[in-house]
Amino acid sequence: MPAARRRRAGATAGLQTSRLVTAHIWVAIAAFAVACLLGVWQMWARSPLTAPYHTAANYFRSVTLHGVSMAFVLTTFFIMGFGYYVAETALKRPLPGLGLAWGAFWLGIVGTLMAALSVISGDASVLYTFYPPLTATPWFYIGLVLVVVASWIWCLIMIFAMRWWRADNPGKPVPLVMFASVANAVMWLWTTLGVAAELLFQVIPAAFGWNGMVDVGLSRTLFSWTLHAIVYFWLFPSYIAFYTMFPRAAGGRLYSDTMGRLAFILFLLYSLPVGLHHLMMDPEHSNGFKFLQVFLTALVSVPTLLTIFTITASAEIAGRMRGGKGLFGWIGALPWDRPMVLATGLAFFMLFWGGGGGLINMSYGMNAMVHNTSWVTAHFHLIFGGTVVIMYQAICYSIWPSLTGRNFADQRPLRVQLWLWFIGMMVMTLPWHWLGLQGQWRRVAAFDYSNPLIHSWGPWVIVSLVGGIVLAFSALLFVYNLAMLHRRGIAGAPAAIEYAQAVHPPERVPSSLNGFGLWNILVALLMLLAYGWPIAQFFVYPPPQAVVHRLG
Amino acid sequence: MNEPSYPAGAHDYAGDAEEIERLEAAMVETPRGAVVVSAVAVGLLLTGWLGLYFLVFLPRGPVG
Amino acid sequence: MAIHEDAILKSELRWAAVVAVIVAIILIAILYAAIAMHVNPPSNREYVDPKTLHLSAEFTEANLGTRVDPNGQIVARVIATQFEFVPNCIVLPAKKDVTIRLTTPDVIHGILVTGTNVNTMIVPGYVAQVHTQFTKTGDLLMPCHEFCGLGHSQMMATVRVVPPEQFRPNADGRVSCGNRS
Amino acid sequence: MAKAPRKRPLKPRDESPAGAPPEQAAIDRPWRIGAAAIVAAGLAAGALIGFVIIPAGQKENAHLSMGHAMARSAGLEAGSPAVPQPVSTATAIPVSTVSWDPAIMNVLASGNTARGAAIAAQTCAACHGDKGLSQSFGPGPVFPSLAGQSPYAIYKQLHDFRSGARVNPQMTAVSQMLQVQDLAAVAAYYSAASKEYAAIGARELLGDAEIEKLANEGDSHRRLPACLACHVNNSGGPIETPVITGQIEAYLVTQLNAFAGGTRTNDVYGRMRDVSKKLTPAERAALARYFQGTL
Repeated sequence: MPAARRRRAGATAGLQTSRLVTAHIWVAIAAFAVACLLGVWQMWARSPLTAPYHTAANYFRSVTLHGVSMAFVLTTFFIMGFGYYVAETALKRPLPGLGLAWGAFWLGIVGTLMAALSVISGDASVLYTFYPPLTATPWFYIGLVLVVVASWIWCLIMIFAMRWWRADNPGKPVPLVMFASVANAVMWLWTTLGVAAELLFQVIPAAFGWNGMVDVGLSRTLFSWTLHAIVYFWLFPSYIAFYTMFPRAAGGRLYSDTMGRLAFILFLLYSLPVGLHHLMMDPEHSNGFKFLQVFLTALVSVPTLLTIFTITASAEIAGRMRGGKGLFGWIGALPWDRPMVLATGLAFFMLFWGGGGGLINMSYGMNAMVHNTSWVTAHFHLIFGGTVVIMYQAICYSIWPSLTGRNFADQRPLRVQLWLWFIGMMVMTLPWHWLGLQGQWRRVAAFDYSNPLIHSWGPWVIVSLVGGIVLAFSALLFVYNLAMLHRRGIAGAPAAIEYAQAVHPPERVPSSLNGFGLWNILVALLMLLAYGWPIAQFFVYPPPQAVVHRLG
Repeated sequence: MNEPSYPAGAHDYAGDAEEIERLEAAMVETPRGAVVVSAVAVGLLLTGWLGLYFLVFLPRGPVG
Repeated sequence: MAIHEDAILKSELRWAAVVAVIVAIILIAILYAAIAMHVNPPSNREYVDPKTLHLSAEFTEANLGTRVDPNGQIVARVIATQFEFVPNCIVLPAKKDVTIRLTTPDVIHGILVTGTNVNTMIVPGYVAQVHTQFTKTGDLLMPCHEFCGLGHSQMMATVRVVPPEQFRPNADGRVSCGNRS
Repeated sequence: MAKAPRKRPLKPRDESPAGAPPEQAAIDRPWRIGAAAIVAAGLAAGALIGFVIIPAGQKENAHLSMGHAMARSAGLEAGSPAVPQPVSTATAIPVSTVSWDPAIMNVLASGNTARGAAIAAQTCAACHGDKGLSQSFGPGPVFPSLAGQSPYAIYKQLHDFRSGARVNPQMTAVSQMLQVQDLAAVAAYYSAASKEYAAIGARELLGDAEIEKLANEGDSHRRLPACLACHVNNSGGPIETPVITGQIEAYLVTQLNAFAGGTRTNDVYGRMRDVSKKLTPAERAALARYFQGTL
């Protein structure tokens, strides 16, 4: 690949994938920066203050671009780039299919541009959830499909990288970091089936005008198939960092390698058959299936609760190895000045709030208290911004030296950036929880502040706007920190990062913890029972269809 | 394309004797602190959940 | 090594037991609300054709709003359409079982009533239905809470919850915001 | 069974699933059995509570048998297992009898046909213009332009004239002479004249900032959506909404006043009656002027 061989003078990266990884992650970061700035404007527009360019059309265009950039572009490109990095550095051998990986990258770029231009032109203001019968220009959806196809190529490269390594190293455990990355690839293939079916069989034909009607219940159900697991797709790199990067950065060991494998397997199993909890308030599903999926959702909280303990114990090992004593002395002994350690601490704090909000959301009838209010917006911003993005930032800080061949001269701007991100996120989302409980609803361009109830929300909306401004500053500082390393860092960085070692490094593991054959069968069983009838009902008792409403 | 070289068996990293000693010393107490910290965190989580359940959700009336 | 691998796994298993207890407590609380208070997410699964909704009997314009049905059930029927609710204001009594039935002729909408647990999506093709008892009185907001098009932000209705003694249906069983005494 | 011996697999069977040596497969057996048992037990517990225990606990309140309560909770019958289902005794009094059945949708989507053009030339062009551009700006009789409208918008009004849902002596007579399929064909013909519509161009901007804001942003306080949230093609609003930019001012203001005064009632669910009543007479006039000048 010419693109792979062209190398900026001065960069001394030793990795074969360094250009590939850097290209992916810079695309992710560009989308992220744009989305952060749009987010600030959206909060300004919703506040009692007067925002420029504030029309309904502009607002929903902006929300769509914000959602698509954050949820589809930032995440997919980051995960692909980080996955390639892991495949090369964990397996210690060249990535198979480097040319194919570049092909997938350009496919993703084409898709991203198609979707972005559709949104900017105003022909796709349907938000990133694009619920039919509102329908955008077909090019918006085709762009998204291309991004998904690019990610499928990534999945195959990851799976084969692991299989071929295992064939050459019989009996050896796949390194945890690679096992987890491939778990994400396997889960993503399952995850995208729902939205791919919705787009290919329902939405794109409707957008082209081949179908004048659409079965809305079916489309929402297929989207829900994807909607929960996609969040775990985004979260996987964060958990990978918790298990395989944080303990090393803190100067200790991972408490248990087996628990790490189990946690990732539980995510693979239980993040899929739970999507109906997004449709808890929908009239097209019965309460029995909703409860079944609530029950399975309760099980998907288990790996996170297990992770809290395993990672805290790993932190305790590091703290004690650094001389911390007593029941809590190890906390202070941790090297909080290192970005990965700081980010992990802040991420867990935000995960506490975001996960707690999630426990409320999933609680069956209790979902009615908060559904489609700002509470939900706060919940997923804490999960996404608080746990996903802050760990992406920490991962970037960890791997950037090995990608550029340069070390950070000064870690202070890195810490400042992470702290600002944390403060901004808490200041923005805590008022949203409060407003959501009072009934402030989502996805509106403007509020009537002359209404007495809404009037009392005004000050809190302004507080959250301040949080948003802090976040935007942090995002720009993040871009600056990484961009500067390409030019100004200290030469002589290590060629690759080392991943954390467990207290007892596994010598051999059961086949089930070294591959995904068993788990794929169990996922199929879970999906069959959790989604079988909820999808089949639309074909057995076809509901009346709705007329397609074109927007753009 | 120049093939990068990878240190052989680097993922079998074991640490030096001094580090193993510190690790063994650390493992004497671990995970007592982690149990307490995680238990407090999860306890607060459950308290918050029950608080919203009893103080907000139930008083707002039944739905179905 | 000072601590054996089995000891680590044992501590993890103990922690898993703690996790199981916490999850169980939450599920039991949910079940208590479901069985003792009949709380369910609104899951009506009743079909209605959005294309001929305005030709239907139940959702004909004259039948919208609050009515005490002949069997004594208090039912408010509301249409959510781009970009308003019809009617724009409904009257319901506090501390009595009431049912709100909503549907749409066009796209997906949704409602909540501020300060209550009333919440449902309104999906074309279905009658969304919420049963509840209001625990306080006053004018509550009922906004559309799902993006339904460019006029979404202005789509809002009022729920007027009155004390039971002020809820006076006319001869036909109907109560509207206009004729409140 | 007699079968040709298959080619030996490249690897012995017991090395799969992960290409692992046999001893690894041995330590794997308890994992496979345990994992399958735990997953199955979880599913069974969730299903038992969701499909049996919850409906059993709720059926009394809804006066249901166990069978019906379970059928409701499993999605085989409509309604919640917890509460009785209301019954309606109302009769239908529709304000418009137009509905979007697939046969009509197909004709409307078929575009400019010879049949549509023939009817238009014979019946409509005299007042509405050859390609749907009316030249009657008032005073005197005012005929709206049809060019640029969606076929759904034109068909809806023609059908309402024909059924009596909307009253206009001339149009009622004309539309009753035609069959429903003809209405659709002529609607499709005029909607195809988008070039003629675009050629109108912006006439002259007439409106102050306040009116422009009302048209583009609406007024949250009065719960008034922006006019342009619906009244442009492909706005995502109701499909039968007409385009009003470039439309003749006198026509627009007459219709707004008719909606507000209750003399025109063929808008399904009273969407325009409600909006027009919220507007002051001055605003109605100003908006009509604004939209004639805007494209």
